[in-house]
Amino acid sequence: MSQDLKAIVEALLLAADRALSVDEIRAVFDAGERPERVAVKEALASLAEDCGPRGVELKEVASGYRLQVKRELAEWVGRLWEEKPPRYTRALLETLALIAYRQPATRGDVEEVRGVAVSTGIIRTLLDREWIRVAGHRDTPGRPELFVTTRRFLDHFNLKSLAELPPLDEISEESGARALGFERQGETIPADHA
Amino acid sequence: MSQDLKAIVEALLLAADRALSVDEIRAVFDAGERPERVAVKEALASLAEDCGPRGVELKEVASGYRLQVKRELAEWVGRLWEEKPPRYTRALLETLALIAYRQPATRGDVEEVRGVAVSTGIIRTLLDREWIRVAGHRDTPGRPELFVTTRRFLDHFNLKSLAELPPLDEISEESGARALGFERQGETIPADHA
Amino acid sequence: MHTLPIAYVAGAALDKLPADLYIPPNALEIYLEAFEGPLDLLLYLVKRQNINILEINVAEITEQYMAYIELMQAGRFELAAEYLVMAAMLAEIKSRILLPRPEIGDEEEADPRMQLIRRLLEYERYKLAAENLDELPRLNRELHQARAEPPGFERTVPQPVVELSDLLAAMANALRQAELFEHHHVQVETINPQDKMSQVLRRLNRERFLPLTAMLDPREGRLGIVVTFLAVMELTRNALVEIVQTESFGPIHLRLVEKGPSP
Repeated sequence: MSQDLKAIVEALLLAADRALSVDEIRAVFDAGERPERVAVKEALASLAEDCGPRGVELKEVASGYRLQVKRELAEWVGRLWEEKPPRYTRALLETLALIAYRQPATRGDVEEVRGVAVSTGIIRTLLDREWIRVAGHRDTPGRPELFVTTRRFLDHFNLKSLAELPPLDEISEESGARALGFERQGETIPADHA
Repeated sequence: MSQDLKAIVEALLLAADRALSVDEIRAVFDAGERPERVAVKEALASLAEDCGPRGVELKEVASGYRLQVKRELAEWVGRLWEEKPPRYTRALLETLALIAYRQPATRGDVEEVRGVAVSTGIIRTLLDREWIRVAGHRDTPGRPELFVTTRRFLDHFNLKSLAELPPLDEISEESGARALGFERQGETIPADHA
Repeated sequence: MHTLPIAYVAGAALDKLPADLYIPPNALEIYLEAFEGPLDLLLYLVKRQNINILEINVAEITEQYMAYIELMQAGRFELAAEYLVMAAMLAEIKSRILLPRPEIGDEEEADPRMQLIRRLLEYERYKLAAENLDELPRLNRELHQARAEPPGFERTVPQPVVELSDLLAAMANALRQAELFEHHHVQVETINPQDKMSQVLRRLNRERFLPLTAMLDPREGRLGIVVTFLAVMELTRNALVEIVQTESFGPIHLRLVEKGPSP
C-alpha cells in the first residue's frame, strides 16, 4: 500500500510537468482513500532516497515538489535541443533583483537605484513570464503599480522561499559606517582636489 | 560508468518530452565518449527493470523509447487535470486578441504592439488549439507567416463572425477601468473560470 | 582588490589607459551600450582606478565622466538624458567640495560626496545581487523538469476556458500598454537640447537679460531643468550667452553676448 502510494506520487509528479504541493497530491484520491499529509510526506522522502543513483532528483520549491534532472547531467540534456536557453540582459536581471529583494517595489524604485529608466519591455517580459505581478498601487501621485515576485519566479530559480535568495552583499552597511568615519577625516585631507 | 550511462539515459528520456531513438541518445555525447549502441541498449534494459515497483515504465514505440506513466495509475493521474484546466498566460491572450483584431498578422506585428518577443510556445499552443492558422506569408524579407483566426475560434467565443467582435474604440474606452479591474484581482487574467 | 593589467607594452604591464588615448566614436558607442547607465559607468571608472569606492576622488572621476559625456554627445544624444542628470550632480558635488565650507555641523547631511557614495554602493549591491541571481541554477538551463508521458487513453485534459471578456480585457491591456509605450517616446523627444538652446537664445534675443530661473519650466520636470542647464552651458561655451552673478549665492542671470569686433 505505501509502496503503491509512492508509485502514484512519482507518476503524478512526472505527469504534471510542474511542482505539486502535498495537498494537490492528496486531492487526486477519493475522500475515503485520501492519505494523510504525513503519509504523503513519507512517500516523498522515500522517493527522494530512491533517486540517489538515478538521473533525477526530488526538489522542494515554492509551489511544492518536483522531479528534476540532476544538475550535473544538464550538459547532456541541453544537447537535446537546438535552441539555447534564453540569456537575460543585465537590465532585466537587475530589475528582477531589485523587485525580488525590495518587494513591493515600483518601477520608480528600480529606476532610482539603477539610475536609468526601466524599459516597458523589461517589465512586460517579467509579467509575461509571470515572475512578477502587480500586487497593488502605491498611495502616491500617479498611484504607481507595486510589483512583487511570484511563486513561479521561485520555482524557476529553484527556490523554496524568498529567504533562500543569496543574501544581499553586506558591504554596503558595513562600509557605510566606515564611510562616515572617513568623511570626518576628509575635512582635513583634501583628497578631492585635483 | 554504465551506472552513469543509465542515469544519463534516464535524464534524457525524462527531459525530452518525446520518444528518443538509440541514436538520438548517442548523439548527445561527444564523439570521443559516445557509447556503443549495445551499451545504450543495455542501459535501457536495466532501466526498464528498475521500473518494476515504480510509477513509470519504459516503452518502445515507433520512434524510440519513452518513459510513460503506468496505465494502472491513470485513475489518479487523470484527476490532476480534472475540473481545473490549466490557465493561459496573459501573453498568450494578448497575442490571440491582437491576431483576432489585426488579422492577418505576423508574429512581428504582435511583437510591435506588445513591445516584447512572442515565444514560439505561444504560437504553437494557439495553432494546436486550432484557434489560429497560417493563411499565407507576407511578401517581406523572411516571408513571415500570416496568422488568421479560425472558425473554431469563433465557435469557442460564441461569435457568428469576426464582425461581432466589439469595435476597438469601445474596448479602449473601457480599458482603464478593465485593466485596473483585473490587476486588482492579483495574479493575471482570470482565465480559469470553472 | 587587484585588477588585471589592460595590456602589456614592451613587456611592462599597463594597468591604466593612457590619458590621451583616442577612442573612436563608433567604438565608444558600443562601449557605452555595455553600461547599464550612469551609475554603472561611474562604478566602472572607480573600479578602474583600483580604489575603494569610499576613497573616490570626485574631481578626477567627474573629469573622466565628463569626457565620456562629451564623446557621447558627439555621437548619440538620445542615450544621454540620465547621463546628463548624473553629470549635473557630479558638477554640483565638485563645486561644493571646492567651495569653502561653513564650519557649522550637519556634516553628514551636508557632505555632498556621501550621497554619491551611497548611491554607488547601493547600485553595486544590486548589481551583485543580479549576478548572483543569474548564477542560480534555473529551469531549462541547468535544471529540467522531469516528465513522463501520461497514460494516453484516459487523458481528457480540459483545455483552458477563455471567456470573450478575458480576450477583450487582454486586448485592452495590450492597447493600453502600447499607448504608454508611445507616450514614453513622445516625452523623451519633447525636451530636445538643440531646441532648448534655440529657445533660450530666442528669449534672450528679445529680452537681453533674464534670471536663469525664468528659463526653467517646472512642467518639464527634472529632466527639463537639466537640459535647460546644459543648453545654457553649451551657449556659454560658444560665447553666445554670458552668465552673470553679482554676489556669492546671489541670483544668476543670463545675458546675450553682443557681437563685438572679432579679435
